[in-house]
Amino acid sequence: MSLTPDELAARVARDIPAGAYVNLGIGQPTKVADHLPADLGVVLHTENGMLGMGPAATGDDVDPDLTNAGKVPVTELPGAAYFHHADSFAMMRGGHLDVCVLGAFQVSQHGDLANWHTGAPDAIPAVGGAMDLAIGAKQVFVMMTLFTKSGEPKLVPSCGYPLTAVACVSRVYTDHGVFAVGRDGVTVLETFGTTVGELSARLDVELTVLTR
Amino acid sequence: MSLTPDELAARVARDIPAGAYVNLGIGQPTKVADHLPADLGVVLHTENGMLGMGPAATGDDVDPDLTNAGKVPVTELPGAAYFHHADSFAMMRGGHLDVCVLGAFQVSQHGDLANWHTGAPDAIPAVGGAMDLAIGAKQVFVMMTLFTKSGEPKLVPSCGYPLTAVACVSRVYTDHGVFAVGRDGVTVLETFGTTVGELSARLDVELTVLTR
Amino acid sequence: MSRTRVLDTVDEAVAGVEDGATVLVGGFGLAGMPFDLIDGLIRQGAGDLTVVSNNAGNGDVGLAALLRAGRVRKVVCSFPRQVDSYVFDELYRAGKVELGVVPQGNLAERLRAAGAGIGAFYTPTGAGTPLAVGKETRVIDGREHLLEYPLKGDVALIAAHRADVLGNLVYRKTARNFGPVMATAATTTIVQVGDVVPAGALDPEAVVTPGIYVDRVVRVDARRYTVEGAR
Amino acid sequence: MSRTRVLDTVDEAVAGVEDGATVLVGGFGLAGMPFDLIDGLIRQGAGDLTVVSNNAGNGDVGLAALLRAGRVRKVVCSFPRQVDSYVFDELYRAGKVELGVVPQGNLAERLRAAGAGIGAFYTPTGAGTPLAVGKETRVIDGREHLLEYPLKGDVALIAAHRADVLGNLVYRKTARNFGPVMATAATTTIVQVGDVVPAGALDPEAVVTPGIYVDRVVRVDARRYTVEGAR
Repeated sequence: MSLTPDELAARVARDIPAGAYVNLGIGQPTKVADHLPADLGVVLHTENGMLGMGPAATGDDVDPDLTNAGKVPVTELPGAAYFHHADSFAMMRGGHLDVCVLGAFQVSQHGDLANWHTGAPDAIPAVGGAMDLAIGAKQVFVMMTLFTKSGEPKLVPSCGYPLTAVACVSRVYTDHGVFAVGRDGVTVLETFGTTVGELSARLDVELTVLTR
Repeated sequence: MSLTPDELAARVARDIPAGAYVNLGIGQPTKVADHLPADLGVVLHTENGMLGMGPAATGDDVDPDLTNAGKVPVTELPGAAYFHHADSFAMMRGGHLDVCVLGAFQVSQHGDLANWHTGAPDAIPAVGGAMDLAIGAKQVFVMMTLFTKSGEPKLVPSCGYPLTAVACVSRVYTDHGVFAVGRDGVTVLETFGTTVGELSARLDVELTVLTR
Repeated sequence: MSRTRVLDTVDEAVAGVEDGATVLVGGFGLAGMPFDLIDGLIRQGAGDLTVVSNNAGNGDVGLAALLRAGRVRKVVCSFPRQVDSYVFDELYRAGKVELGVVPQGNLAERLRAAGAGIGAFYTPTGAGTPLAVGKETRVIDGREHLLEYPLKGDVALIAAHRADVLGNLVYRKTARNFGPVMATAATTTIVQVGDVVPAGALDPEAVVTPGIYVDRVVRVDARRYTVEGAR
Repeated sequence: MSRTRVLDTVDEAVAGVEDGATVLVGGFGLAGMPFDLIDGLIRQGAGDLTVVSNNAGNGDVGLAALLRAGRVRKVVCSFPRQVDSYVFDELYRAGKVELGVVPQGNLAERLRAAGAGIGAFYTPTGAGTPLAVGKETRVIDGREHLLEYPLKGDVALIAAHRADVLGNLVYRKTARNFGPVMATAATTTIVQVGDVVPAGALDPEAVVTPGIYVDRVVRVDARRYTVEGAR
């Protein structure tokens, strides 16, 4: 069986090291937080100026001065710290975050990322912090469906969509499998309800399999 | 009569506008603070990370964690703020200080400043914040004796000593007179116990006099 | 007294903004958005503005209201497109407002550079992407960087939590965001706060924006706002 | 738990510093100088070090003691020459230690750039002076600038006032100085503090160095020091 979005979030969470400083992108990646046990000591960063972000706020805890990068009200954990935008992005660009989890339209076999613009001529361009996150974290994990709704592969030889950053992604977590990408191309680390052979037939990239 | 160091400090203080943010360099310029009336609202900056610096600390007020740029223990005034070194020098370099008062070995007629190095081959070079202060403040005032102990002029056609910064000084306050320097050369604004003619005879720069 | 002036009304605080000015507007979405100052700017009447802000307005309030009033020639921001950015979307599609998109970290760093007297800087963010087109590049330590220049404002409009009479500011939670860097980057920095306290009432160790960066302060009543908009 | 480790002894805190390392040492004169960590580094034994600090030691303590112990190959600083820098002076004149002089603001900004992932930056400080020799220049807005590169450390030794168990730091008065930028610029940041408190005990609005920049923390007893030296 391929993974549900929730199962995928749990799978990504399993690869986040104890005590890591992590930024979770807007959308699906946000769900990874629900699968990080509190005793793992992961510290969440939000680009709008905070370390030690807690879960989404509800009821009386909603504070319009305290939101995540997606403008959703969140909470503060003990040991949190606030800082301004230049300091927040210095933290990202300077390589201090251990892991960043992002969504994507496409990832290339060498780790190029396209996640900010579909290239549609009438789309209003909006990049936010995507380019800064992509170049900054020690490891960039992408979390996405492996295929579009119409069945096109999103793990590709080279991105057709406008790039967010070059050679920045190290791991791609999808509903059908987990892949390492980079200089040596694509390595299949795990498959879900499918086989490397089946994936090979549907993808235009060469797949390497780890032999133990 | 030429001015005593204390009278010179008082003369510089008279040209500091109400409410100005001011950095006073190490040495003689520090004395300017003694002549700034409290109700003038001048806020003193020290390069080692503080606005709202008060007078030198004495007795029980001495706190080794609170010093000025000369490492002399100082005090804190109400409304003070502390910041780190990169922020402190951003404030200087960014042109936010209204006035900076510095000592000098030499100032050129066009406002070049030499105040960090005598050029002596055996001197240990040490620049500190001099170059940053010289290029940063909206106005750089120099406070010095007009002549060396051996009678050599310190207001010169061009500096013989290694430069601190180019074309940065606007006013030169000396025991014998006050001068404006810059693109148009030297203008005498005031003399103390001497005349423009006498100064002209002792200096190698052309002196312009303001006519009213 | 310092150069900072504490004013009685928003209208005094925003007086003198000129047509064609570049206005830095704090806030990330609604958090930290200076609603009262923007409303004052609409009343004040300056037009043909270039607005630098992270977003391009939400709902019908704040920046969206300024856009709706037709005062903005160009928006420089990182993320104009939001669920409730319909005012900007409509003006942009009608060709009535220009857009400059800047990656968020480059936006923040360019504002900091303007305040810090940095002439230009090399950043890896954006290299190899469509936003690098036309920019000077340099490979440093094997990595491609773009050369980015300071982004300076004529005016900054900022919301902070509390000021003292010298203009020292503290912020509240993630409403801090762009306020501190914008305060350093504008010729005239105008701040709305919930509270003005005497000199000495703020902890000097916890001041975020020193008063040297603040020209005008005005106290405004707390306004409730939600992710759906201010009211 | 975060990655920050709170250790019991100074010797554990400074373990593993390698010969030839670049060590960033906080402090401005004596204020903020990490005396206990430096003493620990002397016991630890690493040599051939490049030390980056604002000064080159005062009296016989701290950095001066490290210099006296013969562990330092080169000092990069803004102001080596002080009334009580006789240890450095003697070694320098004897050709036993190299010196790199950097204007103080460029030093701070180069450290910040290292921490902030800035590839290089243009600064007006130093242009047209002997310290510009060999540096790339560029005229920006009619003003000459120098191109300056990041200054990164293998290790930073810093003194702060208080830490929480996550490594969040606050400083005290002008002892803050280079600590916050050095913490961001080193691979391993080691901090001595007077006090370690539980998570949640520091005001999140007033944290100066977030724990993400801090690798090791050790509590040390307060030491009295004066402008004449620590004792």
